[in-house]
Amino acid sequence: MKILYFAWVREKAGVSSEDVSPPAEVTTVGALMDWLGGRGGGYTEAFSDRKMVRVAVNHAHVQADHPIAPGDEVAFFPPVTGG
Amino acid sequence: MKILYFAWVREKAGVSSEDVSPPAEVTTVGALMDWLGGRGGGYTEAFSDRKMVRVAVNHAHVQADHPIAPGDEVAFFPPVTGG
Amino acid sequence: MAIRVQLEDFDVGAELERLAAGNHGIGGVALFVGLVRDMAGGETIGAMELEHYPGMTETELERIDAEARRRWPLEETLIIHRHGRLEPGERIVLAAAASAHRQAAFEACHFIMDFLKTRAPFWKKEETPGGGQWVDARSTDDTAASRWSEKERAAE
Amino acid sequence: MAIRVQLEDFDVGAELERLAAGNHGIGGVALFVGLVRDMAGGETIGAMELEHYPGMTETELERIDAEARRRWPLEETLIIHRHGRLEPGERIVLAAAASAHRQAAFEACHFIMDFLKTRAPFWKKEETPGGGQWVDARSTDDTAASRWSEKERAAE
Repeated sequence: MKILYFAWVREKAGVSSEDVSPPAEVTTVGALMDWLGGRGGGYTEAFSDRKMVRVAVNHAHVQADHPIAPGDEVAFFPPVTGG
Repeated sequence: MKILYFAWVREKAGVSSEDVSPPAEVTTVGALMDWLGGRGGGYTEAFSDRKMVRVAVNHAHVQADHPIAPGDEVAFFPPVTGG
Repeated sequence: MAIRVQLEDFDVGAELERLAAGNHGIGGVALFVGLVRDMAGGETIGAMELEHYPGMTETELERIDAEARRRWPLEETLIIHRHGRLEPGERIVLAAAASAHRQAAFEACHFIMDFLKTRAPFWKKEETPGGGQWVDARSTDDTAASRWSEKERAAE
Repeated sequence: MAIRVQLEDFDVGAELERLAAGNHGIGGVALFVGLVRDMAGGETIGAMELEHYPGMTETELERIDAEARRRWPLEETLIIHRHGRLEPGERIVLAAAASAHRQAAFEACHFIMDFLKTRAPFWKKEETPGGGQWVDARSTDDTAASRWSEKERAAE
């Protein structure tokens, strides 16, 4: 599973992308955030204020209850500020 | 008093502008329309459907009860269709 | 806050450049460009003749512009309207409103166009296969203009 | 119906020309151009860095564009959004909607910008005297976007 980070979520996590293999019980975006943030350091900081982190799965905005599968591309980022 | 005609009001009247000296009792735009239209021919035709004729006095849109004075510039035209 | 009534075409890119030049308080510019269509009411239009009332046209456009600037916090505005003979595809009008924020720019530009349509003394005569025909004013234009006065009343 | 995400600047006049070329069914084009301001929240901005999510950005802009075309009778649409480093006065974004009638063009262009602001994956980092600062999302942008869904509900 490919994980991408953008803007200050990227800066806090300290990486812009990584390949991960979460355990089988991690089946939703919310559970993935718990698992990724549980690794400590910058990851914990990146997910500390969950309300400020938005998620996209395979290029589509989703909510925390959205299911995830091994081949997915999951991105974490702050609310968007383009335009 | 200078009178201007535009678009189909001009075409019906047969002139684009004229200088007129209406009698003293013609003190409003409505009375002026009666007097101008009362001259017959194209003038009568131009003012035959009064609801379709708009008026400006000295470059400002006005209604039929608007007062007029000798030095005024009075224009008659259909509803505008610019833009 | 420029008003121009002219026979010649205009360059939208150059006008936008000039409008925003040196003013870094502008966050957004809303523009509207009106073009001559080749069909109207099922009839083919070969060209159109735009008649106007010199003097009053400028005065009325300045009134509309001043009203827009009174209602919204605008950095810059521009209205250019052509007259004379125009063929399908040609530009007729440009309205632009620049503001720090996009909502003000959008609303002001829309307001200017709605009022221009119902108040600026221009008349279109279309050349159709059946001869020249004066364009009828559309009641939807009155409706469009009236919604701005409703907004004002609601805000009082 | 073109979407472009690019580092380079764009030429608004040329884009408009291309958009309307040969389509004489277009009566009006509404455009919005977003520019970099030199002040935000009382702080001086030296420049801004626009980060984006390649791949998703294009997909999301296409979704917004498709939704605009579903809601309004549009002849043409165009969205160009830059990324990278931009200085005050530089163009960030262009949204354009062309239609037979101006109301559809205005509303569609406004809709595209409101949704772009809340859904397209771009993030601005401003260079201020105190260092780089990520721009906070504005709640007024959510409000602006939500009014379009209210309209839809009211129409049902």
